[in-house]
Amino acid sequence: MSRILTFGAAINEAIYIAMKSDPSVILMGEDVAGGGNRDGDGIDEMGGVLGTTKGLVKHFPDRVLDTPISEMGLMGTGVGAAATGMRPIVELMFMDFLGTCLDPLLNQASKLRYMLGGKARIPLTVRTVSGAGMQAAAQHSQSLYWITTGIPGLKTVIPSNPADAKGLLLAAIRDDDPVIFCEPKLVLGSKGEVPEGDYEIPIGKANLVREGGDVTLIGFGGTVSICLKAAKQLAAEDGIEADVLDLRSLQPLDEEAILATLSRTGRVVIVDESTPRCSIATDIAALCVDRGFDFLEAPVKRVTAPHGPVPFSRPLEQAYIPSAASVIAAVRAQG
Amino acid sequence: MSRILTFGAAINEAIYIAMKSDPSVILMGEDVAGGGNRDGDGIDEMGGVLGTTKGLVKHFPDRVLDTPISEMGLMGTGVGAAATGMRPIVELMFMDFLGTCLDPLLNQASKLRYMLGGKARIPLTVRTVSGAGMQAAAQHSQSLYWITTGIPGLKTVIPSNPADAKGLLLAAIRDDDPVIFCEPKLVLGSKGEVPEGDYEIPIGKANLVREGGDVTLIGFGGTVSICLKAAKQLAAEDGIEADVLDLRSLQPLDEEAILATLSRTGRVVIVDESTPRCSIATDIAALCVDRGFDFLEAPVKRVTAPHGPVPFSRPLEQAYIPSAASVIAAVRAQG
Amino acid sequence: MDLNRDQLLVAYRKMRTIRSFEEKLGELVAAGKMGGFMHLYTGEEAVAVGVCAHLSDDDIVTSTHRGHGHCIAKGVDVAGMMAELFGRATGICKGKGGSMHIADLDRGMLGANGIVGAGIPLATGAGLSAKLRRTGHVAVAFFGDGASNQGSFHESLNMAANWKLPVLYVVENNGFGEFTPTEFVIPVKDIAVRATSYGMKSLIADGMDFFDVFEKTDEALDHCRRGEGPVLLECKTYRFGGHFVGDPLVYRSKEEAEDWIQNHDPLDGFENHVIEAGLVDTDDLRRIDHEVREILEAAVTAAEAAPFPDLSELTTDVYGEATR
Amino acid sequence: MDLNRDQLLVAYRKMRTIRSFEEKLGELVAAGKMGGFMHLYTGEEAVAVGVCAHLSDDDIVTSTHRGHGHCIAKGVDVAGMMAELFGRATGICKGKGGSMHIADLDRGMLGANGIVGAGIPLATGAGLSAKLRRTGHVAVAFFGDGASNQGSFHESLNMAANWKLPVLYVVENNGFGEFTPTEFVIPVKDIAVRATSYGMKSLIADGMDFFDVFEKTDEALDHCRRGEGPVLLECKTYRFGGHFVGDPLVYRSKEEAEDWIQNHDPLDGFENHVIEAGLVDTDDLRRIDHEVREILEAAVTAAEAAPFPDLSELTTDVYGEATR
Ligand SMILES: Cc1ncc(C[n+]2csc(CCOP(=O)(O)OP(=O)(O)O)c2C)c(N)n1
Ligand SMILES: Cc1ncc(C[n+]2csc(CCOP(=O)(O)OP(=O)(O)O)c2C)c(N)n1
Ligand SMILES: [Mg+2]
Ligand SMILES: [Mg+2]
Repeated sequence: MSRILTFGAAINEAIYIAMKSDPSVILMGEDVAGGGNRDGDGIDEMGGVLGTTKGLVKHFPDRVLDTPISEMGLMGTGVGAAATGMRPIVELMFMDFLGTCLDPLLNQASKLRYMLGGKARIPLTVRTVSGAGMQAAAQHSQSLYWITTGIPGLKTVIPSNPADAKGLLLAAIRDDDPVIFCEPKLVLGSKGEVPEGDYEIPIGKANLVREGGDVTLIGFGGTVSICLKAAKQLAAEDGIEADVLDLRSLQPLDEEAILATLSRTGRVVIVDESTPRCSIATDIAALCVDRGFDFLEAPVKRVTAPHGPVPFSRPLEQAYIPSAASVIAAVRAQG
Repeated sequence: MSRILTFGAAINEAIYIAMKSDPSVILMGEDVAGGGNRDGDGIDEMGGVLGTTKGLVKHFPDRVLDTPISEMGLMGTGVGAAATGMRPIVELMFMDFLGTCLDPLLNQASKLRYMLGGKARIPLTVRTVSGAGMQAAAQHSQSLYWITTGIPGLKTVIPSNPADAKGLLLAAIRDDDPVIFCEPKLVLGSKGEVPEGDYEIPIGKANLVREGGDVTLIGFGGTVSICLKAAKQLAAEDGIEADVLDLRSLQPLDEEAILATLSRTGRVVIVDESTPRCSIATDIAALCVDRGFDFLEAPVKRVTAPHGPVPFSRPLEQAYIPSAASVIAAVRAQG
Repeated sequence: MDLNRDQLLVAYRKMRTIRSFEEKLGELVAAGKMGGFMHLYTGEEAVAVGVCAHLSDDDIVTSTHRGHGHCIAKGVDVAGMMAELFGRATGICKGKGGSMHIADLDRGMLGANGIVGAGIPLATGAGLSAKLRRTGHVAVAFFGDGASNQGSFHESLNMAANWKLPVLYVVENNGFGEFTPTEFVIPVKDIAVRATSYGMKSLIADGMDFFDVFEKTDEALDHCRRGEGPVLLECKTYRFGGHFVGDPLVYRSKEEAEDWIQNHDPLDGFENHVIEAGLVDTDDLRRIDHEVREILEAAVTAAEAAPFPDLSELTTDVYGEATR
Repeated sequence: MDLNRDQLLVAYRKMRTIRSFEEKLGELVAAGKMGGFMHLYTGEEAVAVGVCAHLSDDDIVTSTHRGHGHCIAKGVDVAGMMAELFGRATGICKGKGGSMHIADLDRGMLGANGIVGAGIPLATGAGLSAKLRRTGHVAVAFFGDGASNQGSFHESLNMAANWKLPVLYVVENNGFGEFTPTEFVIPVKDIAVRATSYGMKSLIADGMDFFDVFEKTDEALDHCRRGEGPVLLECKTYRFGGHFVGDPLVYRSKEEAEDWIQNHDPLDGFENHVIEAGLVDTDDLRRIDHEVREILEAAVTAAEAAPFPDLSELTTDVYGEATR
């Protein structure tokens, strides 16, 4: 049985199931309760700046913790708790704030298992909102998953719809390695069918959401729906049938799935919401021109944001974000 | 006229020239004076943990500042000073410490000019030691220039020899944008001819250090000498003559220079000391399979560190770092 | 230190401009004419205006996500601000920055900041710059109670105290960080005590009282300008509205809010004081109220009529010269 | 709280083991037999041993770049440590971690840390874990005077005080951060005062006196274990050697160092006290000195004979299961 839920509601449900089924799971972050867990007339909690975690503090008053605005301490505390018997879910309100708490991820969570010769495990999940689309401007709109993806020892996943969000988050929470879970603004408000009950979507496996055979469009998070829109239009206007691959997981990267579709189509367009340098897009292009070289029939095109900060002005922000039109243009440019 | 200097001495000379010629240049960092600038019998300064800045505090007692161990405050203070009339050189002792001070670079220095509609300029230089080779282990050996390269608004340069170090550092200090200047451990101890006097090497231009024509080896910082060693051996053992391109600058990236050598050789091997995901290596491969597609005669190979932390044990660390042997193997694998 | 009639009217005009500007924004966002994350300064006017009354264009101020009040107090043009918030090319930041990055270096306003606590080291750097260049100017960092829990607060105040920098750290303690009450996350009553960790001078002011803020700032800046080092000034204040426009305010008691709004409004307090003391006439104030309304109406009209930035602006101003 | 003879001998053995272990490393590095950045604990033995005497294997300790002493005090096997520093497969971390990451979770030692200040939030998390799981155990963060200038210090202590976590924060004030004297970068005399910012209990101990450290720790841990929250314990100590092995020590006065070494050696102080008080015999101590030397010689011999890790170890232990 499944119902229509928003992306946020699916995340809330996943956290509820995880906390219900495992007392070592805790949720920490700024305003995750949101002034809740108090008595007093007419006082209720916000449940996060976007309301995603609303209600959880009522179910688990001791395990949903509002923290000070102290990302370094918050993240480091999460790592320390993870190393000593807890399974923390740390909310980093916006991914842009990675700048205030990178060390616990870069030098602690990601390396402890290795530095201790395999004797440590860090079952930490970091939930964070990424990407542009709400006119939140340069410091609240970045897609920085390329940073967490590039750090060995971390895993990074990014769902494209509510059902995947629930399954990937449950898998992330129960993973014994630190997992960064991105919640892209482009899909955060979207609705979709979400199965009831407890299920996990394996981390590291991509999902072929459309079979075409002429060209491969690779997206993840907010760009999957852009790829699907472009695929529809390409079929209608150019008679080009596109494979659309939803990566779901950025690290580990499902190289086999990418090579499988490339081997059928010979053409790849990668659609990545982040800035272009040192990105998921260049990683995939590099894979194609190495292991996939013999399959290539056309230049590998990357549709990304420009190499610049996210602008505030609405028309500029809209132009900043990859669009179906730019994807179609890239496919046509492949000739 | 030029003399033989170590990499560190060339850097020291560049800073001296910059501070002498411009009173707005200051040097800040942990132990950059190193307990110096004091009276007292038998008290001298260390001039940095590796002695690179030794002596400067004696010449410029008010402009060489030992700071607390507070990278976030140090870096943010440097940005604030840069925005208000100074030209700070901030030393981040090891690039691994980026985790403790990313925000001032990610969200402030790199974005202020843009967010202020072009009205701000941030003439900040960050000097930092990168890479493996001293058994400094997982938290003191990372090559994180892929992170600074990927952040729009920052520039990143990485010299491969003392003469370039001096010229690139002078250019960086006088640049009106924030520049990250990497000092790779692999070459920090090396010696070379260094011209006297004041000269700059333009940021954004690569340097073709060997002309071959059969294959292109692309390196930067510590991997240039590895490429040259491999080129020599390839010429001797395989009769393959390699172009060797020293990028010098990672952002801006000299795409034209890369495409020019690719157009001659049709084959590229990129040698990057950093970990493989979202790296300079994948960026260059992506460029080759896009704009350089028609020139490609073989898979683009990447020789990088593995996707893992830097190990302490000497033999493991040596195996972690790209070697001439692995470069030669990659060239031969291209067939 | 007494203020003459003109100075009092300037102060009132600024507080009124902030109040009306923020109320106007509330309407515009509600009407769907404006987007983005909008944090209003309503209720805290006396802090920004009381502090900035002591500053010149050459004194540097760093601000927060709640930065409109600091801009106006520092003399930034409201028409340029309004156009910025409409995302227009005529905006003070060409429409690229928006509410959380609104700035004007010509007025010594180094910018609102979307990163809580990030403005604190920037002001510290401005103070270092002023000290090294011997300009005699000061830097002021405005930030909230929540920001005082950031590492950047600790690191910056320690450095400034250590180097005796001319920096005034103004913590606007409005009792909440987003939706979380300050006492939930700070185990001490007065944030001012945190100066002890750095051997730094500290003061506490009634942030709803322009005159108290003005005098405490005077004392603090004397200290800074005499070269005796930085000062931490805690202003106890209250946010009349929500954390952002659209905040349902479920997390705080209506009674508490009502009491502050009814009995501690900084504009009412200012008016009562100056009228009772016979320093200015009510007419003067009403005239200013009227002028401010007209200026803001004109600013809105002009902004709505102005063009959006050309799409080529997407990649300009990323670097100084034409680099990619 | 009095210590019986056995406890005293255990404490002495640990201090002596630390001293001899560090001296041995100095020789090995000088002889070129060992590499990497090596920071020795010589002179500060009383701090680690005085604190850890109160801890069980289930109490968690986080350490610093100067971590050998904390490991030994916490009961980590010196043979495994020695093999680790030789980079051998038999090392306590398989040779992958090295001096700055030496650790042993079985002994509640969460690791040395190459990032100054990074161990502080980790211990805070361990304290949160202990509190939520109601284990009754405590967490101890060892860190230096220099680390108290890191934002992680401020953020962690505030969170711990706010949640009344059972965490003991031990600041080892040895007067220097690398080569920079503490008074150059900290404008207050006692780092202990920084507890004021969090309404936290603080204590100051003579870090060269095992007995003083032992008693202050006893008082502090009582407080933690009673659920009254964290404590900041400042131990005044001195680093007999350089910041790292090979440090030319040009930046500090020889007289100052000589005075500490001659007149404040924690092992001498301990011996004088227990002998004068007739608690143990000199022979016991000399026997321990001898045993420790033999254990360390054996550890070196075994380590040098042990194999290096297989190159396949390069990419194992990066993730739990076989993922890339
Ligand atoms: C580094 C960082 N963490 C979290 C946020 C989200 N955030 C925006 S405003 C705010 C509350 C700030 O509280 P305070 O400092 O008291 O300022 P106030 O809003 O009360 O004026 C938070 C948590 C942010 N913008 N930056
Ligand atoms: C984040 C970070 N900054 C700087 C360094 C370089 N560093 C290593 S030890 C040290 C001095 C630490 O001083 P203190 O905390 O007093 O400890 P001590 O060495 O005196 O025991 C510094 C600056 C580091 N390892 N990590
Ligand atoms: Mg507040
Ligand atoms: Mg110290």
